[in-house]
Formats: sequence, C-alpha cells, structure tokens
Amino acid sequence: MPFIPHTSEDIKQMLATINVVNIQQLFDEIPKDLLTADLSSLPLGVTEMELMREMRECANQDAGLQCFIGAGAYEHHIPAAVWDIVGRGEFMTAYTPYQAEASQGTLQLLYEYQTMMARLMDLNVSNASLYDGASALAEAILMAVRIQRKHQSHRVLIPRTLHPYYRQVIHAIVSQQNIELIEIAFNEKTGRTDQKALAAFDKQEITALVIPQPNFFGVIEEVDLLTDWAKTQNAIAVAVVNPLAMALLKPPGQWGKTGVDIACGEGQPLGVPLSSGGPYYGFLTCKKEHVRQLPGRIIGRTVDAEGKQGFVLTLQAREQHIRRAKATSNICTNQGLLVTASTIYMSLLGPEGLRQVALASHHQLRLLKEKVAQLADVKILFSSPCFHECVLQFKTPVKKILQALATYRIQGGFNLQPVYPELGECLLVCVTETKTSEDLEQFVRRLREAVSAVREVCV
Amino acid sequence: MPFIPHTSEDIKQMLATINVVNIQQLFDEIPKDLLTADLSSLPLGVTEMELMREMRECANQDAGLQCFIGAGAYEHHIPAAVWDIVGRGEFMTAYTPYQAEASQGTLQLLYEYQTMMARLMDLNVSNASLYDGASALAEAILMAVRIQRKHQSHRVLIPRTLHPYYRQVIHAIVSQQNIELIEIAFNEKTGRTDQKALAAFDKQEITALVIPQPNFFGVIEEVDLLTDWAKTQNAIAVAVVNPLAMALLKPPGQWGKTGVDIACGEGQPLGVPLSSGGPYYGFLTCKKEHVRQLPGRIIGRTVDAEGKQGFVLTLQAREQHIRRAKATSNICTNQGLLVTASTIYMSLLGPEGLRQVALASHHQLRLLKEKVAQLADVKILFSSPCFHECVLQFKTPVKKILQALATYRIQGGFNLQPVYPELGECLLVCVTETKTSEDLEQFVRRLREAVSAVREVCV
Amino acid sequence: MTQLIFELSQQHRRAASQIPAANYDCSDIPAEFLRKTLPRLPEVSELDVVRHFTQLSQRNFSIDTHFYPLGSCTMKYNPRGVHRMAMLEGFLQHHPLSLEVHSQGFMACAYELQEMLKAVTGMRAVSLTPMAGAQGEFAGVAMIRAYHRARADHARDEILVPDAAHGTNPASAVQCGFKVREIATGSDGNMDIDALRAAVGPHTAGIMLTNPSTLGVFEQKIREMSKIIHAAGGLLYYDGANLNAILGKVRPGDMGFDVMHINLHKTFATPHGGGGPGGGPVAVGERLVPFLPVPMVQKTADGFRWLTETDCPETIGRLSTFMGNAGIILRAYFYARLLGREGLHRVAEFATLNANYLLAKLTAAGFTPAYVTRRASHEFIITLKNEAKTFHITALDVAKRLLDYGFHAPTMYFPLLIPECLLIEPTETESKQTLDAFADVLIKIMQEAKTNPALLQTAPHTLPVKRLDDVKAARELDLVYIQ
Amino acid sequence: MTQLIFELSQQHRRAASQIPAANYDCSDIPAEFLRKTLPRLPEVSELDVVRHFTQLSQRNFSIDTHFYPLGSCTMKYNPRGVHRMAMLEGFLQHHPLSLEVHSQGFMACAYELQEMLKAVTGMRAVSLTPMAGAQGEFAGVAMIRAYHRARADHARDEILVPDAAHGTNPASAVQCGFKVREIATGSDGNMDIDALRAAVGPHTAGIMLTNPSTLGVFEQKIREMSKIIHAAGGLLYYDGANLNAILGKVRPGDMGFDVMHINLHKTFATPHGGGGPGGGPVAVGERLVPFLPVPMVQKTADGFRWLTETDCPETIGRLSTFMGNAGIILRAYFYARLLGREGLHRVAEFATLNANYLLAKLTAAGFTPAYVTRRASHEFIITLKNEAKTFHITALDVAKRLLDYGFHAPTMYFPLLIPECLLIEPTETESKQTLDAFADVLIKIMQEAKTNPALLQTAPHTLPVKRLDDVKAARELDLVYIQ
Ligand SMILES: Cc1ncc(COP(=O)(O)O)c(C=O)c1O
Ligand SMILES: Cc1ncc(COP(=O)(O)O)c(C=O)c1O
Repeated sequence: MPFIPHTSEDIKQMLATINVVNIQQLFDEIPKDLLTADLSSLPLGVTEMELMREMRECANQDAGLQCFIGAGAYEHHIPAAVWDIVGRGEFMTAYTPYQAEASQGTLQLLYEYQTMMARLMDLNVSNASLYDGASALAEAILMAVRIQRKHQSHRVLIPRTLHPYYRQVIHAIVSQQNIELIEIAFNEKTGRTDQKALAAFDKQEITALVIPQPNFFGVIEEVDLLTDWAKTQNAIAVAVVNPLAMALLKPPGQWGKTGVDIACGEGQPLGVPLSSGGPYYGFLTCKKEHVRQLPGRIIGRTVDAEGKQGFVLTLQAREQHIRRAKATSNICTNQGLLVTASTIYMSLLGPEGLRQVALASHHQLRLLKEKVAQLADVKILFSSPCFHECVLQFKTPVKKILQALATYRIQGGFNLQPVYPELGECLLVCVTETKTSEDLEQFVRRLREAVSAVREVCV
Repeated sequence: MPFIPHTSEDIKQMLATINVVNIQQLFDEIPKDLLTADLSSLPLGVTEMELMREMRECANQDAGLQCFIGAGAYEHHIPAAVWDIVGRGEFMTAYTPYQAEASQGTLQLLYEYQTMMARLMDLNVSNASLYDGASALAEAILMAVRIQRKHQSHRVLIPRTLHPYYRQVIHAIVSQQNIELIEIAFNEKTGRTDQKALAAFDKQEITALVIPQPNFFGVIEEVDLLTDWAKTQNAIAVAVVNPLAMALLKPPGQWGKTGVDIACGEGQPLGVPLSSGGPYYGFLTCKKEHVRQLPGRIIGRTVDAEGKQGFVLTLQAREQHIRRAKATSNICTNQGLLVTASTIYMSLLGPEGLRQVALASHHQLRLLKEKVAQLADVKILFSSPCFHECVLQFKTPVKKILQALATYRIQGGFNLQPVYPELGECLLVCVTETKTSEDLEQFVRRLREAVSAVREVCV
Repeated sequence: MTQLIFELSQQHRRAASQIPAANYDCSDIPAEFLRKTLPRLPEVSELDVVRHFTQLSQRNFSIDTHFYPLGSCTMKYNPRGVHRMAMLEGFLQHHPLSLEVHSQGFMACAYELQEMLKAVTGMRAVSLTPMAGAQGEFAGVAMIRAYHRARADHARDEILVPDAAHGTNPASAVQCGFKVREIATGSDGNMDIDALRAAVGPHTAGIMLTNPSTLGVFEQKIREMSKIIHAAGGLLYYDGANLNAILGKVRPGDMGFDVMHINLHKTFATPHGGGGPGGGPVAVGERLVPFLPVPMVQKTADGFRWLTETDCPETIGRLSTFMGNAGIILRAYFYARLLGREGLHRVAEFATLNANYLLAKLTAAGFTPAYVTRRASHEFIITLKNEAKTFHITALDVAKRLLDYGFHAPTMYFPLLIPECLLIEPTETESKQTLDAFADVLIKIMQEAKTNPALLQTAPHTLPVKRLDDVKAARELDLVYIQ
Repeated sequence: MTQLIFELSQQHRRAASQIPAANYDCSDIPAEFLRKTLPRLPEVSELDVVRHFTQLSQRNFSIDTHFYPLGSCTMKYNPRGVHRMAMLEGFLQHHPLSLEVHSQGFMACAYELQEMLKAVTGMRAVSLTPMAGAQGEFAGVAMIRAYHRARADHARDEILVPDAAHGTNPASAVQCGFKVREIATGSDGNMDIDALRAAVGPHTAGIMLTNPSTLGVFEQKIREMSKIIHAAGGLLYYDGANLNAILGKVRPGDMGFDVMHINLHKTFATPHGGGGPGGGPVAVGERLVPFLPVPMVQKTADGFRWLTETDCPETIGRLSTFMGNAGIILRAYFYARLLGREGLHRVAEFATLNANYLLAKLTAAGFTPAYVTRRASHEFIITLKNEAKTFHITALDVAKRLLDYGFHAPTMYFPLLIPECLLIEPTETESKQTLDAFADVLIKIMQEAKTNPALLQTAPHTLPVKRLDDVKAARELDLVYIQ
C-alpha cells in the first residue's frame, strides 16, 4: 500500500483497540446510500519507477526549446544552491509556521524576505507573499479601496499598458465588490500610458491609479509624472513592477515627489522557475501607515521568555482565521516556498548581482533590437527605452511566423494580435541574461528566414 | 573572486594584522626561482550559468540511450528519496567522522550499513567501504594472505569467469607483494568454473580461492562445491558477489558446509548511479574471527559519558593513521557517500523489495532469452541458469552489431571478443527491472535487423 | 547562530560565480528612470548563503523530520519521487505561454488530473486554476453569484456558514460581495437543522460546508440539508479541506453539493512549503459548468488545447496570470497516479483508522473527546477544559510542551466553539507506532500537568527559542530589519 | 531520536511505491542456489526512511553548516552548481562501458582535466584513475618500482618518508612491497638534510614528501633534497594533499618531483561525503610516463579515445574496475572551470592569507605556534603543551570544547612529533569574520581552562551525545546490530 505503513498485525490491533471488526465499520455513521464512490474509471497505481519513466517521456515532449517569450514569466539562471536548499525537507514539508517556536527557520527567513523586498521597492513594509502577480494587484486594489473607504464610489484607473491577463484577473476578483475599473489608453508612438488620457480625470474622485513599470510592452513608463498625478488627485498610487528591474530602474518608493503608497508584482523573476506558469508568488509592499490594511501573513520580530530574539506571525487580527468575515483578505495558504527561493536568490546575487542580471538582460535586448532593425519587413514598434522586452511589428501573421520559428525549436515570443488587435501583427519578444550573442544571432537569422517563408506563402 | 569572500577592506586589515604589505610577501620563504607556475594555457573562469549551459550540451551528447550493458555496472531504478537525502549538505560536505560527537549522523548510518551488509551476506562483520568492487577484492586477497601468514608462498586461485577487469586490478595491486595469482578455467558448455581444473590443486598449499557469484557471464556458479573444496584445502574462501543478487541467491555465509570466510564486491547496484563508472564503492564482510585483519574503517557502538548510546570509529589500530607502515591497508578516504546511498536504498527497498528487484531483473532476462532464442544466427552460449546477464554468440563481428544497434540509440551490451577471444564473437547482455517487455521486444527486433544488416555487409 | 543574513553582510562581498561579469551599458535609459543607489540586499558569499539557510532550515519542524498531527491540514508524507518528477526539465523550463504544440506534456497531465478529480468528486467539470483552498472558495462562491445573476435572481445576497467553519469560508463569501450568516452546531456535532431552516429564504445564495465537518464528524443529515437549501433556491458549496476523510468512499456530488474546491496540498500530498504553495481546483455540477474559471484543458483529436474566455463566454474569468500553480497540479497528478484507483480509497480508510485508533487510546487514557458518541472522521477533537480548570494550564501549554517531545502540536482553539480544544489529524501515512508514541507523550504531559504545571506553562524548553512574546510583536511592530 | 532503523522495523511493512509488483518466476534456478529466507533488512515505510535519515543528517557537522578547519583536509566550500552539473542525466546515466561514440561528453571533460592538472603540476602526463590520495600514492610508488625494474635496478627496496608524513605514505609504500625508513625533522620544521644524506644509497627507491609539509611550513631546501635523492638514483614522490597551498604559484614538477597525486576532494573542492569519495589523479614527469595506470583519455582528430593496456604496454595496470571516481573527476573539472586561470592561483593566495592571519591573531593572544619563526602555509600548528601542563587539559579537550561553540575541531595530534598539537587549516573560502569568531572562541576556551578546566575535560556539552567511550568501543566490539 503506497505511503500507508500499516501491517496486517497493526490493523488487527488497532481495530481491537477501537472495538470494531473492520475498517468499513468506521464509516457506519455515513448513510449507506452515500457510500457510492466508484474509482473504476481511474488507472491502476504504478510504481515510482514506472511513473518516472512515463513522465520523463511526457516532459521531454516540451523540452529543448530556446525561449524568447516573456510576457510576465521570465527565464533567468537560477543558481543551483537555491533549489538545493529550498528542496530540503525542513523547508518543503513544513506547514504554515503556526507554532512559532518550532518554525524559527521559516519565520526568520520570511522576516529576511520582507526586509529584502521592502528595500528593493524602497518602501517600509512587505507581507510574506500572495498567490501571484495578478492576484497581488487585485489585493492591492482592494487595499486601496479600504484605505479610501470614505470615497462614495470606487473608481480605479488601469492603464491599457498593463498585462492583459492582469487586467482580466483584477476584473474577475475586484468586480465582485462594486469597484469600477477604468482603462487608460496608451500613446501609440511611445507605447507609454497617455498623460492626456489621464487628464480627463483631473479633479475627479479616483480611488487609485495603477502604474506598471516596465509596462507590458517592455516600455519604461514615466512613473514620476504618473505618481505625482495620482498624489495631486489624492488617489492611491499602486505600482506593479518587475522586481528584478528594480535593481536597475528607480524603485516605487522613489517615484515622483512622495513615492507610491503600494507596490506589488510578480516575484517569479527572482529565482522561481518557469514551470508552466506556477507556482510563482505575488509580492506586496507599502508605506508604514497602510500596514493594517495589508492583506496576507506578516512576520514580526519579538523576543522569547528569556529576551532572546525570535520571530512570529503577527497582526493576525487582519487575517481570516481570526477576523473571519471582516478579514483584509481570504488568503490563507500562500506561496511560502517560492519566497524561500527568492530570499536565497536575492542573497546569492546581492545588490550588484541583481543589478548585473538586470543590466545584462537589458543590454542583450538592445543587441537584439540592433540586429532586428536590419531586417526587412520587421519594425520595432515603440520609440521609448525598454527593459528586456520589446514589440516587433510584421506585415504577415505573427501566428505563422511563430510556427515557422517553432520548426527550429525556437519559441519566438508572445503573439500580441489577440490581445492588442489595434496594433496589427505584433510580437512581444523577451531577452534575458541567459541569451548569448550567438543565440541572438541565431534568432535573428531564423526570424529572417521565417519572415520570408511566411511572406512567400501569404503573397 | 569565485568562492573567496574577502573584500578589499578585509584584506587590508588582515595584512596589517600579519604585518606584511601584500599577499605575495606571505610566500617569501619560497625560493623565488620556484615561483614559476604559469596558468596562461588554462581557460578563463566562467560563471555557473555559462558552465551549466556548456555542460548541459556536453552531457546531452551521451544521453537518451537504452542501456543493455552490465558487466559490472548496473542500471537500476533509484528512488528519488535516496539522492535527495544523500545530497543534503550535512552528509555530503562532512569529512570523515573523526570527531565522533559531531558526526553521530554519519556514524550511526555507517553502523546501520555494516549491519545491513553483514545480514545480506550472512556474515558477521562489515567494514564501512573500500574504493570499488575490484579493489575490494584485492584487499580481500591481501587479507587472506595476512590470515594465512604462515604459508610459505601465497598462491591464490582466480577463476577465469571472474570479471576480466577485476583480474587486471587485483593483478596490479597484489602482485606488488609476491602473491601468485593462478587462473582457473571454465567449462565451455556451462560457463561455470571447471571443478576439474580445480582438482589439479588438490592437497596443495593454496592461500585462497576466489568465488564469483554470479560470474562475469551472468552464470550462477556452483558455490557450495567451490566453497567446500576451498575449506578442505584450508584455503580462505573469498566470495565476490553482486549484492543485489544476494536477495535472491544463497548468500556467501551459507555456501557449502561452513560458509565463506570473506565476501566482497561492488556496491553500485544498491542505489548508486552508473555515472561513467564511479564513484561506486567496494564492500567487504567477513567472519568475526577475521575482524582484526579487515582493512578500512569500522564503526562501533559504544556509550557516552552518561551511558547514552553513541557511535565511533573503532579498531583504528589497524589503520594507516595509527599503525602507519604496519596498517592492514593504506586506505584513508573511502566511499562514504555511496554507502550512505546504499543504506537508504536498502532501507527503502527492504527485504522483499530487494528480492523483487532481483527477481524482476532475472525474469526479464529470461524473457529476453526466450525471444532471442527465436532469432537466426544468434546463439545463447551457456546452458546454466543466469542471474540477469547472459552471453549471446554471433556469426559476424559483435563490434559491427553494436554499431548497428547504436543507430537506434540502443547500447546492446559488452563485447566479449577482446577479453574472451576463445569464445568467438560474443556479447554480454544485461537486463534489469528497468526494462519493460516492450523494451525487450524492441531490442530483439533491432537486434534481428542489426544481425541481418551486418551479415549482408560481411557476406 | 541566529544572526540575520544582513548581519553577515560585508560591503562589496559577493558570490562571483553567480554574477554576469561583463560591463553592460544602459545609456539608452534616461537617468531619471534609473535607480541611483544599489538596493541594500545582503552582500555575502555563496558559502555564507548555503550555511545560513541550511542552518535556518534546521530550525523547523516538518513532515520529513517530525510527526505533524495538525488538524484540518492533512500533513501527510509528500513523496520525494513526485517532487523529482515535477522538477524534470521539460516541466520546469516550460513557459506558460508556449504554443500548444510545445505544451502537450504538461497539458496531458493537467487534463488527466481534471478527469481524476471529476471521478473522485462526482462532479461534472473541473477547473484547476485556483491557487489554494481560499481561492477555490472565492471561485466557487463567484460561480454561485454568476449563476444567480444569469437567472436574474438578484436578491440572493447571503451565504450561510456553520459556526464551526474555517475562517476562509466567511472571508471568501465577503470577498465575493455577499453577507454572511452563521448557523449553529448542535450538541452532537451536526448542524442545527432548525436553525438552518429558519435561516434560509429568497436572500439565500448558498451555504458553505465541509463534510466531515471541521469538528471531525460526518454531517449525517447532509441530504436533508441539501434539500432545504435547494428548495430555497440556494446552492451548496463543499469545502474540500476534509476530502481526505472520504476520498474514494463518498462523493460530494452525491451528497448534493453543487460546487467545491479540493486542497491539493492536503488530500493530494503536495508539500506545504512552510506556508504554501497549494492548489485549490474547483469542481462543479451541471448548473455551474458555464461559469468555471479559465483556462482549462480540453482534449481533442489533435491533442490538448486551452479553453479560454472565447470558449467559455460565461466564465467568472481568470484568477491567476497563467493557469494557477501548475507545478502543484503536476505533483497532485503524479501522486494520484502512484496511488491509482486501488490506492485512493485506502487514503480515507487508513486516515480514518488512524484517527479513530488515536481517539480510542486517548479516550481510554482519560481525555475528553468533543463528541463522545461520535466516530472520528480523519480527525477528531479533544477538549482540555477540565484539565485547564484543575491544573491551571491551557491547550496552548499542552501544545508547546508537545514540541519539547519532538511532536508538532495539533491545531489549537479551532473550531472556536469547543473550549481549550486540540484538533488532531494523524493522516494515513503515519504508523501505529508513531501514534502510540504520541499518545504516550500526551499522557505523560497530563502527568506533568498534575505534578509540575509550570513545566507546561513555560514550555517549550528544548527548542532554539523559549515561548515567544506575541503581544510585543503586535504592539511594537518590527517587520523589517533596520540597520 | 537515536533509534536505529532496525528498531523502527515492523514485519511486512514496506515502501510499496518502490517495489516491482508482479509475480516473478525463478523456477529455472535450482533451489540449492536460492536464498531460503529474506535478508533481515529493515522493514519500514518510505516516510520512516525519509524521516530517519533526515534526522540522522542533522546530527552532523559539515561545511554547509559549520566552519571546519581540519588541518591537512582542506575543507573548503563545495559549490552546489558543480554537484548539479555532475548530476545531469547525460553524465549520471552514462555506462562506463558505453562505446566511445556514446562517451564523448564525459571523455571531453576528463581529457581537459588531465590537461589542466598537467599545467598546475608542471608534469608531463596525468592519469585520473586513482580513487583517493592513498591510491594515488600506491600508483605513484608502483610506478617508481616499475621504473627501477624496467632498468633492472632491483636493489632499490626502500622508500624514505619524513617522520611528519601522513600515515598513508608509509602504508602505501609497504603495500607496494617496499621497506620504509623515516627521516627526522629539524627544529625549524625543515627536513634534517644530514639525516637525509645519511639515509640515501643504492637501496633508495625514492622519497615521499609533501611541500609545504604536514607541519604547515614550506620545505625550503627542496631543490637540494631533490638533488640528493636523484644523485642517489631515487625518485621523488609529491603527496598532493597540500597542493592548495601552492596552486598556481609553485609547481611540483619544478621542485624536482617525478611523480605526485592530487587530492581532488581537497584542492578541487569535491565534497568529502562523510568519508569519501575522493579522487587521487597521478601526474608524472618524463621518466614515468610509460608506467601510468590506465585507462586515460587521448584526444584525436576523430574525438576522444581510451588509452588502455594495448596502448601502454608498460602501464602498472588498472586500479579500478572502470576509470576511477568518474563523478569526482567531473566535479573537479567543473570547479577548475569556474575558477579559471585567474581564479586558481588565488586559491593558494587566500588560503595562505587566511592561515597567516589566524596564526597572527592566535599568536598575539598568547598561543604557541609550533614554528615561531616560520610563515604559515595554508595551515599551521599550535601546540598546547604549556596549557596542558598548567591547566591539566589536553588538545583533545580543547577540540571537544570547540564543538560546543559550533566549530568543528582542527586536526589533533598530527603530525605526531608535535605534542598536544592542533593543525589548523581555514581554507580560502572562509571569511575574516569567521576566523575572528573562531579566534575569539579559542581565546575564550583558554579562559575557561584557567577558571573551570572541567568544562573542557567533560566537553562536549551541547551535542546529541556527551564524550564517547572509545576504549569500550574497541574492547567490547559492537559492529553490527544484533536483534
Ligand atoms: C477547513 C478548511 N477550509 C479551508 C481552508 C483554506 O485552504 P487554503 O489554506 O488552501 O486556502 C483550510 C486550510 O487551512 C481549511 O482547513
Ligand atoms: C598529507 C596527506 N597525505 C595523504 C592523504 C591521503 O589522502 P586520501 O585520504 O585521499 O587517501 C591525506 C588525507 O587525509 C593527507 O592529509
């Protein structure tokens, strides 16, 4: 019996102790007509050896590709030490640290994480994780709504340069609560949020303005202007950033004259593998004055009975298991193990390492842009500086180009056509520090071939 | 500076403390004309990311093959738990447990290993590992020589059915010490050690007889007869066995009327990956009366100052670091981590699991033999029962057949031609529990194709 | 040893093997957008990092090191092989936005898990995207809301929950815009049916239940309750946290539930990671199928494809950027495959055997079960209210003292309605010998309570820290390290 | 917690996921060859195994958890990335007898390591097969023997070793059939040259040395010694255990050595695994090239090929079944690549800096260095003979007390000629801050020796066990568990 240790002798003795004749009798309080489960449609159990082999073959189907897709999930080198330590049973197989004295390892690590993330964002406090970047933004908006609870109605401005899936997620989550999400257009030249579109809301009651950096197109937004606009409106400024980029770009705590109120985003770039989209984690940081509206678990440093430093879950009165219906969020299980990975990753890379990874990614993207600029029938869409992604525009269907690249085992990027039809046939391409100059050359060579192959078919 | 933590501030302070002006000064006792090293021919350092990518590509060259080679190194399924635990820093990055109180983990594990190995062999004691199977056999022979120190000269009988590389290794090691190794022929029908060849030594002074089980051809030797013959000669009976096979076959402690004196072999089948041939480990077990001649480290159970159970390295007076020139062996660093793997492997598999793995391997080999028996131009060479390897004889060069199989990414077996030219064109094939019936069918189909392809070329 | 990583930091120290070395240019980015000073992350060596975090890890209890009978959390063995499979390169390096042709491996696994979850729940369809139980609850309640709206039934603004419910239930309902009404529990641990009847009406959107309940007993009148709710026009939500108790025996769909979540990190043995990640797939009956969150995986003649908003126009939408905790989905699938149809129902059987055995032993030793007349499900509650009064100790004291003996404490003070309670869930993967040792220690601790209560009141004594000051932590907030 | 795995065993318990399930037949094997009863291995569950061995691991000091200044052992950081690379499937599942076309990946790495080792040693050729230092010594001395024999110089039956030499040196010489003569050390830590002159002769096959010596100082007259030995017709063996001290600075080949081994598990950072595995490649000068052990890797225009007995008819032969500890060879190669030419010589520089810094600190604090006038190499010796007399403590007591403070003890009582000595080797991967903390603790322990020597004499106090009884262990042998 896989994972069940009972011998028949054990079972005999246990049944005798309980004073029943068989295990079935233990279910005698359940109405008979409910004992109807039927698993006969499921496969028989297999051994680890058999399944490992099957899954090796299964996984191999999707392996061995060069990846130029970004769009919210980024391939970076993860030092071996990170997951070697994360995978240690003591981290991996512990529950939430409810018994603080028996969980000082996890708790201290989370305290260290909170400190690192607050410093990276240049804000005062951080929680211990939310589900992912998109849901963290939804929680940030709900948080802004709670901070602005005196507002008559809740209108939140969302730039169209925000990741389209983030927009879908926040819609699914916050629209249950009578919050209006208003889309802000972007400038078609720069790919940045249009200041003029914002001006339409001057002097109106706005609960919050969401500010992505870099935005979905990889473009660097004018975050100072946006933040200052929000602050003059008394709107909460909510930054949603790539945390790795913050080693290079100005952090949210320094945007505009005052810095933002809340910064959140996807933690995946910091040591978390792509893994088909998850588990990742959402981070959420804010100014000190908002800490009691911060959702999710928070770790605090305290002392033990002898005055020795120790760590506990704190401010639990915000949480569902104490406050129930009045909690700041329903979140319980979070993404602790991924935060463990990020904490180790950030420690290994350090300030300079993180900056170098960001710089290398940026630099390699520039190299790619230079090479692509020489291709016929491919246009680099926006004029603004980018972090490590950019938009390429084609004259033929992106879908076909991607299929052509796939034959060379290259994943060419994310097809923007379905989500931004107004841009025509566009591709979002990402380059990180994992790509060498030869990789880029190979990519551009294949892209040229793909473009001309598709052109021939389409003409 | 990879793996060197010193900041320039640290270096400054340290030099000041030592009272030197620079690091170079610390080498001032070395004659200048010796400071000649020149590393300019070596490549520049690379980052983990760069090297990981290069090595991934390097390793991939040799990956993705179906392996039917055995010949002393066997592919078995290793449960994931084994190396997850072996790889824990506390096991992997500890030194030899010289400070017992700070090494109870390793020491207790080794004591458990000794117990398991002694039980598997049905002998009384075990050491804590030697380098590998072949060198363990050399040590076993030297041990026999020490036990028989009253003998005039030392003659050791070595069956030709012993692994040819083992024969080479023991020759390289023990021949330095005036020990004569005498080869014993095998019966060409059965593939077993020829009792008649042994009879030639009846009543002579023989130091030891080596008895392989199964032998290099995969054939099950008549170990009872061989052991009894050795005992009547007053020769030390040295078993060299596949430890996994001992879950199915009679263990050395039960061979003949008295059991053998010494049993040794290659530990690799018990949870150690193929890894291009190493690191593996040699095991060595013996009867109680020979314990003081046992080379290598031995762990003993004792008590601490409060009477609590604990473990230490014991009988160190046998070892080189105490006894120096008079030690039982020069071995110091052994193969501790591999024994760690085996201990976990044996614990996970348990008595029945180990037996099932052995049985499955045997059973799948039988299946293969049945299928091969139907092929034209392929003969199953020996009539005796085999464990999980057997010899196939061809009419065309094995070398060519292996090359043909390689085009299907099949590693067909070990070519016996160079080491047993007397057998003609022979191939040693191995099947373990990792091979499914479909694998076998595929192998036989490809073998048929290979045989006929080679025949056409050769005809 | 308890130094913070920041205290190890030395200016300019670094792990050079991890840092791209070249001199990169970012002159194309105007200075106003750039960070002026480096973020104050720790500056340490690779050895510092490995040593620090390895040492930290050792300051944790975990399944891999300790018995962990944390009620409601199903802390069972997390098979190592499952973890290894999820770490296979083809899964680990797979981008979520890869073309479908480059995603067939992952999608096959996800699809098969969908099918398996349908079979064990008795539901019509499954979406795997919710990232934990609470998000599954949110998705479920959002579907209930969408259902009523689709029928233009706008008056239904109330969700019922038992008073014993887990805090996520009311919190999720509120996050979906509902009011919450609590229903009392009867003295036998079943819900008070009269209270339920009194509560339902045209404002009832639905009820959230778990069965067996958080009280560790099977809600026997579940069919009747389902009739009452359905008759009132409401729907039934099943909180799958306790699915381990009935896996392969009873199907929520057959009990009358319309929607549920499954905690993969409980029933399906994915490791809890010191707080997460988990997985909270939702399963629904016929009526709610159109509203399931996207994406889901569909099987076609040409392979697997994603179902998105375009295919499911009535979906409540997308709950995560991509498709939820994909790696957890893989792990749950592998676990289910290892167990297979003959293994899955044994989970419930042996989890129940273990709970009832431990309950019987403790009862025989004089402990007070919360519900004397009832069978335990996969977990059970003992109340220490008598001991608390007599010896001036609390359930918390007992919990802390257990840590000294190398056992993780059971869940304390939940559900709230049982005073001084411990909710004990041994799970099926623990042996009789471990349960015996645990019972022996609990009995010994009661002995200590009698002879030396201070030993409990000041516990733990053998851990890296003594009892921690929660009050100070909340009053004098210290949430980030200030140098 | 200290239960043996056998004590956890319950008849018929098993880890079912690991056991092939089918009913297999072995009726073709006559019963006389079959095992009659199952071997009495532990019968435990997968969780039992994971928990037991995880707990055991926590009862160890290691580099990943503790500073480990074990002299002569070079306990430096073992990079995790190196381990990960060696575990790549193409390396891990590669059969040693694969065809050469299926072995090019591994062979490329082995070949390049051969080349790198040639460069750092200043030797002409390298064989990677010896599986540890001691086997390297055996191979080296066997080559010396083969060399003399090839010249029909049969009188040479003696190998010289310094009295400070590691025990493996004399043991290896004996295993090669030589007699061993010890040469005394002078008061400055250099070998007594007159004693050496007196000892050499036509019976001298060679000498085994390490430089810097096991006394932690550089043998300054090495050129002169080499002349003496060579003039007498003998050869010089270099024990590479201390190569870390001179890596990239001094080459043994240039000092006059004819043959040497390299401890990959020391200088090249492969993890020591609680006792092994290691790697002991041998490098030789011109004269010994024909005798190198096989197999080696050769580079040809068509790729890499194995050199075996056929190619090297004078080889001393094969020392391991296949090609030695291949996985360790890979790890050493990866490590060398990460460091590169600019990193390898820094190893010696910073190992030397650390040793001299710690020596300076300890000397300033009143400790007695074994050789006051000498620079430390990568390690150094302090002698506690004064403290031992004054406070009635021993080097052992100090070592055990260090464990209480979370530091692994230095090597004790080696070399034998220095009384009450500690041989301290910090390695280059430890930081100044760690060395400072270690020095502070040693100073504190000396304070304790003054005020409360019992604290040392009965140490350790904070580990899972108190001081263990070695005498009982050796007298009342308990080497396997008897139920
Ligand atoms: C009864 C019950 N319901 C719901 C939940 C919430 O699940 P999750 O933590 O996965 O969000 C839990 C988990 O603690 C629970 O025990
Ligand atoms: C000076 C010296 N020589 C030789 C050896 C033997 O090396 P190994 O343990 O690798 O056999 C050692 C190792 O302890 C040593 O320190």
